[in-house]
Amino acid sequence: MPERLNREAIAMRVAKELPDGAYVNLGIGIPTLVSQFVPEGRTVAYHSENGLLRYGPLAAPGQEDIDLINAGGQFLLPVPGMAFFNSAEAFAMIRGGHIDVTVLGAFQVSERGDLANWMLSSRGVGNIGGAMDLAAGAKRVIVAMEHTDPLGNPKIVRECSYPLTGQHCVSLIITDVAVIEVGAAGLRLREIAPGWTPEAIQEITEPRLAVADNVKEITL
Amino acid sequence: MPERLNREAIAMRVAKELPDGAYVNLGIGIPTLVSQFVPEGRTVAYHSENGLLRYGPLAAPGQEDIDLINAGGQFLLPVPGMAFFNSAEAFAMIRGGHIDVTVLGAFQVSERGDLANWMLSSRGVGNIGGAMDLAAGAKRVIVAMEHTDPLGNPKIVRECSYPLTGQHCVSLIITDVAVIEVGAAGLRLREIAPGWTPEAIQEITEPRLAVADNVKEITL
Amino acid sequence: MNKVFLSCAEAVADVPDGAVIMIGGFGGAGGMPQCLIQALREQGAKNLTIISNTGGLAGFGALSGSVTITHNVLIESGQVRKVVASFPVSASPSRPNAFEVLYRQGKVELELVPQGTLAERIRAGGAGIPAFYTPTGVGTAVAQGKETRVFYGQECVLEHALKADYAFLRANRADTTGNLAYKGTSRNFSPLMATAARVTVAEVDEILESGCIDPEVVATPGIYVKRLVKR
Amino acid sequence: MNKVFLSCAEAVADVPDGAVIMIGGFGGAGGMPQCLIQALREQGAKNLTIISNTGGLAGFGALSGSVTITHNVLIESGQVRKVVASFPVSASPSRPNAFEVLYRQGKVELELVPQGTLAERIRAGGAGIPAFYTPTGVGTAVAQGKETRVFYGQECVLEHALKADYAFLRANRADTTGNLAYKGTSRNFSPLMATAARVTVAEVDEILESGCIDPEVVATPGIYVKRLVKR
Repeated sequence: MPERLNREAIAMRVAKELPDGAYVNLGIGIPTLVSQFVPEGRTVAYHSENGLLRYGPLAAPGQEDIDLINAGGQFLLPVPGMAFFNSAEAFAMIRGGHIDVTVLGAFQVSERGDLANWMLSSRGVGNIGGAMDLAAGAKRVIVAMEHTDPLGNPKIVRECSYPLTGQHCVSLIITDVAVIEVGAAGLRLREIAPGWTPEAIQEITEPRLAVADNVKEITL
Repeated sequence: MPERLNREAIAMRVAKELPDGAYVNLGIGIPTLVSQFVPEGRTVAYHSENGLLRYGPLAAPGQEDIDLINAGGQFLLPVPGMAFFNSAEAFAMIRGGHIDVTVLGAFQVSERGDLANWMLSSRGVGNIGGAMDLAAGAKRVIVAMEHTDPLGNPKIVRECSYPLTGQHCVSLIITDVAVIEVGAAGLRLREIAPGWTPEAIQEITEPRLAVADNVKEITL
Repeated sequence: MNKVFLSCAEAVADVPDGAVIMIGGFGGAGGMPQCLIQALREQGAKNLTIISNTGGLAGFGALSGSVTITHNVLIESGQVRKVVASFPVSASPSRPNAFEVLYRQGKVELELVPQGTLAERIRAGGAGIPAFYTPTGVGTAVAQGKETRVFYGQECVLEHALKADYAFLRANRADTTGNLAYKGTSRNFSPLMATAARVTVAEVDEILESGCIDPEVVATPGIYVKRLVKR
Repeated sequence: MNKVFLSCAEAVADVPDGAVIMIGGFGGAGGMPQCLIQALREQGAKNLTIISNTGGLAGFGALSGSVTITHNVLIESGQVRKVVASFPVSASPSRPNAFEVLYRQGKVELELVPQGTLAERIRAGGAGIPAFYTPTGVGTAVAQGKETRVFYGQECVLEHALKADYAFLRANRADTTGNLAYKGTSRNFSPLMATAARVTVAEVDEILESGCIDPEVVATPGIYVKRLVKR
């Protein structure tokens, strides 16, 4: 099998999807890595659902301030133009359609764009956090994840078997082997990792993938 | 006919109803006069629905600041402990039951405590402002008004003929001749102005008044 | 992503006929986007729906000797088809405002809304809440024809979110990212309207560099503001 | 009307068994009323319902080497009957928190709520809005058994207000009238919870004279705060 992109490379590919001036909420995991790869010349403002708009990079040890964290509990550095607000306001921004893009991790995505990312059925209890609000409210939901689970099972499926986070909410799936668009007609393979073929990707994907005419190699 | 209380005297009688530590919203007209008569030793915090908690006395000419007004458009002086907020928050305080007392003017009050104070039917159009929210949301609604209209008609009526501001919302009516409690069993005359008799007050009141056993003279 | 416009005329140039416009302020000078209103009067868009606390008053909260431009001037000029307000007419029947005169002539429509319900409907529009229940107005004219329902023994009426094409606000100061801070009681409806319009335009006394407003004082985060103009 | 209490023990002394308590903070040290929680552990009230963003985490957002007291300690001690939260368990299944352990033993109940819905339900509780519609959670487990309705082509679920007997908050500073100001991201749920409880108790770093907090920075006006205690 050809090589897969590592987590940083997935994040780099996601970063190219963020337009200049966008307001963006990044989930925990691979999505958190995205901010360091935004192409030069583009300014992106990050939103954190614990009540923060615009923030700087992660704080190094010794610089931490318990009053400046992101929703994942990581310490941040301040940045000019920040604004603080309460949680109702933070989610008014999300639910009200003011967040241009959210990037979320996933356990599964269905061919209709259903998202499952809050609970592994085996655990029986899980954390929703802000994921359902982001799935329902952000203008564009991008999923960033590995293409298959640790056992090699497809994570892009016909129907999610894990509990749903949102219905018909995902627009774009960026994995370690492919970029796949979710449309009314189903899934459409747009980009593939170096060395991979559409057939090899179809093999580790449960629903049928339409292959875009101009399918091309992922560049970072 | 014996004399009636003037507007200031009505306001003085109302002021005695405000307990120490109360959060109070005063409507336009006689209610606005109440704040200057609060008995010594009591601290009352005033709320204004344009986004202000705690305020000082009216500003004298030359001291006006367009950014510090009450809901009636009068200029105020600042006071320590003020807080500013938006209109949704201002009405969350009202609707959420955080305002202990509101004092409102009225065109009519019914024997069940219905309030009509926003539109004279003859005008055909009127201003609701914050009155419906205050009627529905304040813990206690006190009406301060003249007992009869300029033509001598009772303003305390069986059924309001003017459009309603709220249903079953008034607890106490303080007029230029009487203090009347609104209870489940109807109206109860508690105090009368000097020189007046319960019979004389009943004569200018449409619904039947029960007379309290300990009915007494209004003192200021 | 430059948000700074050089003139009010430029900032309102694309307002089309039929637009729904929220106008901040409580009624008087404080918080009233006077320059944007004047520019819209000159721009001339027609058939507007105005959502604002008042129906356009001339002398409310006015300093003696001063003139406040309010949406009154848009109503006078016949640019307004409908007003959504809690306080549509002047306090004194003997001095009717332009709205009252045109309303009696059937030339402008009114949706009368209790002030707290107006604020909450605008907030809901910005927060993605399509509808909510409130006890305000039950049993009165404003609840007529609306669904009611009892919660915890209290009858409530179902009210729907309000949204707009434009919001015109006045704030005290902005930074270049669009963060706004207000002064005193001039905040009122403006932070709510900023969230509920497709294009929010703020008229401000000062436009500062990013970082020059204390992040604890920002009452309208820049995400809500598309256009800034110094008055 | 003195609001200042001399100790956390005094400020929580009257919490009865069965009380519903909102606890501010996002999960970690910032905004967590650690001293009030510790006092409630010592006070010993039982059968509590806790409404908070998390189910009590030990190490979230923690400075290395520091220990944060959260409602985790109330759950460990068996004082809690029910948790209402968006983030009830630890991020890592291999290190379950006290809530997860007791939940699996059937000793504590869970009402799992999306975080934005949790915030909005608390705000609604404080604002006198008994219920509202939201698109969040439609088609998922959190909408099961709830009424849904389509608005403008979008399916929404009806959610109800949350209220509490007590709210325990941590703020940065207070004045003697009860006005509170927060710092940075430690604001989160606290201003909402302050509005939705019968008795709001704030643990603060400083209690200042009335007038020492800029009225533009007050995020919780004093009307919502019954008790203050310096930590």
